[in-house]
Amino acid sequence: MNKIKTEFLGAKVSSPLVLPAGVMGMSFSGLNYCVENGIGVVTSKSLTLVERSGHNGPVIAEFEGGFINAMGLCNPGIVEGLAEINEFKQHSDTPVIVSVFATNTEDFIELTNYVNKSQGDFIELNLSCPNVFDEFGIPLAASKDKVAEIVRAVKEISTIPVIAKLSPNVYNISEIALVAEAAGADALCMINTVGPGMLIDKKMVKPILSNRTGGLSGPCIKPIALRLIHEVYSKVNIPIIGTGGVTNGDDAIEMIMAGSTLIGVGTAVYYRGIEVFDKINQEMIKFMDEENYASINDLPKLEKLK
Amino acid sequence: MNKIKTEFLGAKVSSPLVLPAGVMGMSFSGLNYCVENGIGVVTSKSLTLVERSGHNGPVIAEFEGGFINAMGLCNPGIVEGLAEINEFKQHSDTPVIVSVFATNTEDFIELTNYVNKSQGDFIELNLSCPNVFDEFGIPLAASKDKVAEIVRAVKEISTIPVIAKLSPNVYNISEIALVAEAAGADALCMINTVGPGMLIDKKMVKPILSNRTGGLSGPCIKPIALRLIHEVYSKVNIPIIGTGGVTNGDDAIEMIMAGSTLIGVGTAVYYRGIEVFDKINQEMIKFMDEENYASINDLPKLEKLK
Amino acid sequence: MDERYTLPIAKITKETEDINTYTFKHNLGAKPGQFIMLTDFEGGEKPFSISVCSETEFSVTIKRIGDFTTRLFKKNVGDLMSFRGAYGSSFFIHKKRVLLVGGGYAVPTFYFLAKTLIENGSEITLINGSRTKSEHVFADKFATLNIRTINTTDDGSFGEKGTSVDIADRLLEEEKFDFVYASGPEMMMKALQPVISDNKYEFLFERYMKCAIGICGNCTMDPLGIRLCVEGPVLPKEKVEQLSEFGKYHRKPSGSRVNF
Amino acid sequence: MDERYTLPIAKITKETEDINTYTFKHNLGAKPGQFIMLTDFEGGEKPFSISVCSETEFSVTIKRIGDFTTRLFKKNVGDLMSFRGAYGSSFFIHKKRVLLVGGGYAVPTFYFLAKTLIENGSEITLINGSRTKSEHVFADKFATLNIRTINTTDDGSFGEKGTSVDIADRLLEEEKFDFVYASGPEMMMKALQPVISDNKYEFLFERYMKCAIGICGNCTMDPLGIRLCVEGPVLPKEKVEQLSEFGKYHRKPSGSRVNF
Ligand SMILES: Cc1cc2nc3c(=O)[nH]c(=O)nc-3n(C[C@H](O)[C@H](O)[C@H](O)COP(=O)(O)OP(=O)(O)OC[C@H]3O[C@@H](n4cnc5c(N)ncnc54)[C@H](O)[C@@H]3O)c2cc1C
Ligand SMILES: Cc1cc2nc3c(=O)[nH]c(=O)nc-3n(C[C@H](O)[C@H](O)[C@H](O)COP(=O)(O)OP(=O)(O)OC[C@H]3O[C@@H](n4cnc5c(N)ncnc54)[C@H](O)[C@@H]3O)c2cc1C
Ligand SMILES: Cc1cc2nc3c(=O)[nH]c(=O)nc-3n(C[C@H](O)[C@H](O)[C@H](O)COP(=O)(O)O)c2cc1C
Ligand SMILES: Cc1cc2nc3c(=O)[nH]c(=O)nc-3n(C[C@H](O)[C@H](O)[C@H](O)COP(=O)(O)O)c2cc1C
Ligand code: FES
Ligand code: FES
Repeated sequence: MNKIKTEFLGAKVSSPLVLPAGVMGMSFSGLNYCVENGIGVVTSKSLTLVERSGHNGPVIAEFEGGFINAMGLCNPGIVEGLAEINEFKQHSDTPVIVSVFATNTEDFIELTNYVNKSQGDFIELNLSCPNVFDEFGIPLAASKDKVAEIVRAVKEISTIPVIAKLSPNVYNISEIALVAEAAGADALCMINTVGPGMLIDKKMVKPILSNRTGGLSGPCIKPIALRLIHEVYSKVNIPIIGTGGVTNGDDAIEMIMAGSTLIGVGTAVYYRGIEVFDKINQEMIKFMDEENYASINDLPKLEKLK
Repeated sequence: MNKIKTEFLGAKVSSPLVLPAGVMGMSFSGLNYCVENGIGVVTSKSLTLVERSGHNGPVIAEFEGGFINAMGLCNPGIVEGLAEINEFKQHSDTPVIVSVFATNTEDFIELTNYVNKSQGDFIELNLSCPNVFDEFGIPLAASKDKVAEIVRAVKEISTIPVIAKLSPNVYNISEIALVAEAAGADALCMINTVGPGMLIDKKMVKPILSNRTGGLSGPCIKPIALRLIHEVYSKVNIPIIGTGGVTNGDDAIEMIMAGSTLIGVGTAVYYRGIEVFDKINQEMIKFMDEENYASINDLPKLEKLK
Repeated sequence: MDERYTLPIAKITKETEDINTYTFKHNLGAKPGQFIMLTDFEGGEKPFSISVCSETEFSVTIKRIGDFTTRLFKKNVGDLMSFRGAYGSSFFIHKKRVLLVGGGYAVPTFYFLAKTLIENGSEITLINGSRTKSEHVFADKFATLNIRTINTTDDGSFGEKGTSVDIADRLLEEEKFDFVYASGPEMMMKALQPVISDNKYEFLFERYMKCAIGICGNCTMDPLGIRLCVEGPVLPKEKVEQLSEFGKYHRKPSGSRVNF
Repeated sequence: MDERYTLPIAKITKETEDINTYTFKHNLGAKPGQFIMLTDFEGGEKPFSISVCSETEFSVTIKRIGDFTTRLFKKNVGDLMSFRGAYGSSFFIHKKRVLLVGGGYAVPTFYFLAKTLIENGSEITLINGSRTKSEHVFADKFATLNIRTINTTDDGSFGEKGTSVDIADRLLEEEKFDFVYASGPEMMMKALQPVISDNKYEFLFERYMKCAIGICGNCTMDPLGIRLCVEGPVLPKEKVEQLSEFGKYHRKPSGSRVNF
């Protein structure tokens, strides 16, 4: 397991695998369960200032190659959410990313003030939830100005490193990434779910999700994630948490080669069980053994784009 | 088979299934082979003023749920391309959509002048190819102004109905669709491939496609197509050729319910063989039999969005 | 693939004022203790245990509680409903002398369990408890099975007087059982736990569920983090004994804790 | 899934000045007549017929023609190459008296075919033709098989003098064959066609390929529209007889027609 030890913004991590926001991140115990199964870093569910019940069910539906989901940012609110994280930290020294969601700079600042007082190791700005269009409109991550403004404001007051989570649904991902970097982001997490998409029940002639639409996750978004990560990696100098469709060791290796430092593993928990993290760890080690790489940090990257 | 007969912009079609641009559309014989296998309308490969060899191979790569491809708009040029269509028309009265690609209004006008002199039944403006970024930049379909300008210019001179093919990779699809409609588009075709995406060979540390990136097609893009079609259907009054991931009769029915009049079937030719069109025709009929719909035109649509 | 089926309600059986059984013609292939996620696409998708299951049909027995179930109670035979599943863990099939301790709307799932146990040659004693006669369910159905059933109500209006736990306590003093199953209100199971502390057992739990496929994390149980929709809803003694939230709190749709 | 494998070249065998055989350690599970798509990720992915195929390795025998093959000829053992397949139709395995008519770099695929025919008890006559001795391939390999082989060169520098078609013409006047296979330059097959018009036969064709999975349409054959990468590259007599483009034209990467 030494082969897969690495560092992220100064923190030592036992595996490059990250539990991304919204997956198993509701409770201290859910996070801990993933640690027991081999994850290196955990992310909380995206926390908002006020408690949210999220969308009515169905909140998730499968199709070939992935899922659409629209949880609707359900979370107990920043105070209770941070209490879960602090409880988690009592039992584990695994680094925690606190994901927060808001729709304006003031709220992000308020959230950051709370996070500063918690035991979270990193703060992640969810600028890219595609499932609250009706409520909040197009994700902030689609606008360079808003990304710049929010990242700068949070960075100014945050006592821990700041991660910006980007949306895949834009044509100018590297511009947005550069803006986030310039505004002080210490790292990027990409990608959030794709689309969104819709599925229909053809007998009842209704959208399956009660929110009508939901973002795509799972194996089928991997090519999109790899493309965007590589483009951003070619331009920025901050580390990337590459997330989207990683289901096995091969996927994880590809993510690193595209330019990721850490690798998110979300929907794969469905495909391969909670053991998926240990399995991917082992599969990465197997690849490194076969190809004679001594450490995950020795894995080569794709040539950068000009 | 009477159940699936329908009309499209005044033309009678034996099946709502359309062969989309770029699939089996290189030669008159390729188009004809699809007709023999049950397709209702065929589309040519996107034709450009000057012959193009397209990208070097590999031009296509599979992942779970679909393919990425970057053919690079290979085509014999508008003159030879239209000759193939005319040859096709000698043997078949199946309606033909002539897909054309250009990067500016003048070229689209020139292409239209050629198409006017051919036996093509419809002209489709490919405003949305995601695989020639390096050469031509972001697809025209991402800009309302360009869509308006080109559609208007072509509509003015075209002697046959004009179809605008839209890109899925935008946040404001209905605005773009409305602009196309206002500029005179008689129908819309959506969606072109998604992303684009990238896949990596982890032993050679190289992108698999020689173009590095390629648009996503196949089952995994269906939710995105359904969502976009439904949004556009809710706003426009022109028919939609719903395309993207349709692989079986259920998918086709969902496309219609989302708001499509005709349904494109492309990548599914790989998954289920050239017989896929007949199979989908039969599957649609089976569903209509079971649910007591007398005609494809009786299938209900999702409630429109406000 | 996580398949979804949309079918007409084939039969509605009124069990009590507030409890109906809904039957669908479908070969679900479930195991006792598993559940489905049911929706009408009008907002809300909820977990329900399977109470009857054969190769041609299955049923869920549902108590009217909130928005979703109230709407469900207005549906008629022939109305379409959509479901996915079956999900979750199932009861261990113990082939010897077993005791089933049930309460309220959670008892009917024992019908499916009992049928399976009978096929496997188990010797079954069932305690079917409820608050009062008008809330008692499935007594007739259990009567058709050749098992020992003790009906009980808190107020004695039907069967014996007392809670299921009272009866279990008495039985366990007099007799030996190889395995105990419990399904009912969490506080009932909490009360039962010390009574059966020398026995092997399994409890069927309920927690708010959203995805039901083990990714959203809404149904994790502290401090283990196990997901009630995957590792549960049936949990064995070893797990139950470690649960700090058992009988104390559960989580709302937001993930916020509420005490019982 | 359309699997892709990236492996080191295990062996390079120089056959002639311009023809090499490349061997990979991989159980391809191909049938005779099928092809792979080969790439080095430096631009270009090209179809090549399988010349040798066992459970532990397979080979492709390649003529240096243009950009891709020129680059390939500079590679060394151990260099990585990537391939997908095997794709396409395969030769019908006729178990009686068969005649194999081959020319140039397209002959080696008959080695794989001959081995399979032998296993099936066929009685094989092979015409291995080329322009001149220095371009003749696989004579040694075929010699190791217990089959009747007639080597022939246009200039008589190796084996008999004459084209493969000349030899086939002579043989067919004297003998009866139950099935004829041809693999070689299209004009050779075109010349062969009238000679074998009374026989059952299959021809292996080459057309420019891009996707190799039957969707891009670059390899369709007029006027049938069949795709050489799926319904071909091996086509039976009934199909060949209907092809209007046979021996006349093929299509460039753009789809534009070029005459032979
Ligand atoms: C595995 C499992 C099996 C179940 N089997 C059955 C069954 O067979 N029959 C049956 O009638 N019910 C069963 N339930 C409970 C059922 O899912 C809820 O009663 C139902 O979701 C209520 O929906 P509603 O919209 O009508 O009420 P709501 O308005 O959602 O709820 C009303 C009240 O019940 C609480 N509540 C709702 N769902 C749950 C839950 N899952 N856990 C704890 N509290 C909850 C809410 O917090 C609220 O206080 C089961 C639950 C689970 C988790
Ligand atoms: C099913 C099939 C099996 C094949 N098997 C073999 C084999 O076993 N050994 C072998 O050496 N070659 C084989 N070929 C041909 C081989 O694919 C080409 O020689 C190769 O692609 C040339 O690549 P290049 O980049 O070196 O040359 P290019 O620069 O691409 O081509 C040089 C010339 O050859 C023509 N050409 C290239 N490919 C084809 C083609 N597929 N059909 C017709 N003309 C073409 C070009 O138009 C050009 O004129 C096969 C082709 C097919 C379709
Ligand atoms: C059920 C579910 C809930 C999610 N919730 C959040 C969230 O609250 N905040 C966020 O930033 N991303 C959220 N995501 C997106 C994931 O963090 C991740 O970016 C995405 O799922 C792609 O990774 P995957 O394919 O490995 O799942 C959610 C994804 C899923 C499937
Ligand atoms: C190999 C291939 C080539 C394509 N070429 C074109 C093209 O030339 N012009 C165009 O408008 N769309 C092209 N497309 C997009 C398709 O027309 C279609 O919009 C897309 O593939 C989604 O449908 P599908 O999932 O059924 O394949 C191509 C798609 C594929 C797979
Ligand atoms: S309901 Fe989502 S993890 Fe159990
Ligand atoms: S090469 Fe694409 S169809 Fe044959």
